[in-house]
Amino acid sequence: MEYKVKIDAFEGPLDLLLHLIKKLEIDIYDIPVAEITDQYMDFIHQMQKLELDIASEYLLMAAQLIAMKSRMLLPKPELDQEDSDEPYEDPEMARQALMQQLIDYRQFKEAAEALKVHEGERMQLFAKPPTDLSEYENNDLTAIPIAGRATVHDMLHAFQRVILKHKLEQPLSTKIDRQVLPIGQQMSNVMDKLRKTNIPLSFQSIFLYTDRSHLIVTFLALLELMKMNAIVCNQSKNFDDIMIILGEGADNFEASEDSFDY
Amino acid sequence: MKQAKIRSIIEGLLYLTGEDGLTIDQISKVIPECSIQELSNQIEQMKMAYNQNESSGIMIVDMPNGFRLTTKPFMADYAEQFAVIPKTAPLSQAALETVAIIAYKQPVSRISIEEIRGVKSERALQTLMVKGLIKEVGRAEGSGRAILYGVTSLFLDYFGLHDLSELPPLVEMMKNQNEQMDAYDLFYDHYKETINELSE
Amino acid sequence: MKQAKIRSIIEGLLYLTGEDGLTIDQISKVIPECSIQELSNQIEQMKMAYNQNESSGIMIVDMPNGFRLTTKPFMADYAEQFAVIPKTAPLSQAALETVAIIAYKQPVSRISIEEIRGVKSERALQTLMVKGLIKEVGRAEGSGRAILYGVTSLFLDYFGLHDLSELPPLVEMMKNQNEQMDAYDLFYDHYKETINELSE
Repeated sequence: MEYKVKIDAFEGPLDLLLHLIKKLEIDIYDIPVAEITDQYMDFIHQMQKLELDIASEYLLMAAQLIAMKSRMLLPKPELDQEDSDEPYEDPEMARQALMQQLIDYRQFKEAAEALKVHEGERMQLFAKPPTDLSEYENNDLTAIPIAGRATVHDMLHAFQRVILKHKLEQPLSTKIDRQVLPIGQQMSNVMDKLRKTNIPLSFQSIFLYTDRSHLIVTFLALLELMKMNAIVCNQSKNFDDIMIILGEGADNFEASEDSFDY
Repeated sequence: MKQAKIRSIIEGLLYLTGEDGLTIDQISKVIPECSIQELSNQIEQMKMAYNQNESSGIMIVDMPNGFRLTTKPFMADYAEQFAVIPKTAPLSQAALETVAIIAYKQPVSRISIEEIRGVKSERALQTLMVKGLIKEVGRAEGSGRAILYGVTSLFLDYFGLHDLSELPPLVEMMKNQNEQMDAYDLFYDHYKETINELSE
Repeated sequence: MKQAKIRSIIEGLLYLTGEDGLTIDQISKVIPECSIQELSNQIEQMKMAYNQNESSGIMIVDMPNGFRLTTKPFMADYAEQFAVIPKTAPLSQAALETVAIIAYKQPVSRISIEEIRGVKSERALQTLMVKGLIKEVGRAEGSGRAILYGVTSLFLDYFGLHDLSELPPLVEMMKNQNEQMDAYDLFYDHYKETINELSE
């Protein structure tokens, strides 16, 4: 099969076009409109055949490409027709505009790659939480000069972030995540983590992701493990972190991915 | 494993765990190829090295079954001098979020705050109490009788407000968000029109 | 003050402040008898000493306007075994592209970002806002008064950059240097402004 790449692999129509340009070894400064249009349409049709939901941006680009390609086939109109009702759109201008758009996008895509490298490097570095120096600290806020204080704007901004975070954590109504994380596998993950560190883990540290299905599967996995006595959960007082340790039944635990496939 | 490598791992872990410190067992789990005896030896030598190194402001001290890194005694004066420097951002993000929720929703319990923020907020509340920006204003009805919090007059003073009515209304903020949405919808509608035009 | 003493104080303070780090101003308030220049020199030499010392698992890294102590990169595996570190998921491709555009073109509106990327970017913007990597820096002129975005000092910290000038140059900008020189100068001036803003 020619196109093994899924539409999800692309960030949008420009990204897809850049992929095609690279694959076909086309010079980005001299894009053959007919060829790139055919290839692009091919891709879109393949996706439609697979009944994948194609975002409107991809269809808009398809329409633009087809319009450009068809205009290129038409002869250039005579000069005296210039002030007619239909203004003439020079397909060459459109081609140049698309080229510029692709070049602009490509350089930011490359910049994003560079940032990704920086991010990866930064994620390798860890620091301890700051030592609590409050015993020495001056807690008299009025001693802080006004210029050094937080402002109402800072506070509102903080609040806005809370609201955004809330909104962000709501599941997307348009996207259905079909990727199922088997409970058995998540049970194994939890057990592996406990065995590897061999120290009590906090309840929070088990939940690495905040998407709903992940939370539910992880929680069910913990319940199953408790039932099997493979783990024990402790909470020293109300609202304390729940700590998880290996239980007596831990040695008998051997889950396969499909052992709890519900 | 080379001696230098062992020491570097121990130093790194001691740094990360800070005041909590490490037990020798924990170190041994991370470097299983070393005997407990060898690890203890290395740590003893590291202790001496820190003590003798005049360029170093930190040292290793014993704790039950383990060790932790701390600043040398002479640092106390400097730590104090550092602590009293007025910080440019005296309220952390967590504290700002928490005090904003309290200002707009008071009287409000810790649990309500945590529901909104999605994270534990005990420490932020403590900080705000110590700084005098919030206070207990009562207890919730019901079994838990949870503490309810409100802002203080120092809060108004700190943020330069005469009274709470001067706080920007929340509706404004929401409206801005809606505006953003509207602008987006306009943009999107424009897209759809273009598609229709092109496909005609 | 002896050089060793200066270094020991700096090391002690770096240890205490951990991930918060220190600015050179703060150090200078604690050691007023040293010039900023001398303090910077000492820190540069300390950086080298940590890097060259194979028995050390820690090092000094730059952060916006300052420095902090972190574990060396090789420590990451050992550190993760401790599970003391909450693992954060890296940014998505969409968020990376969006933040790259904002970093290079700030102040910039959502619509400009979407024009460059060719796709909706609202969700990426929200993620970046929540992570504190971008902020509103103003409103565009004109009817829409669209929100303009810029990067925060946390952006620099997140990507381990000391300041915006460390961003890799955009390729195309270099290629068409002559043509775009004027535009570039403008762009660069704007950079400097933003840097100044961030360091305020």
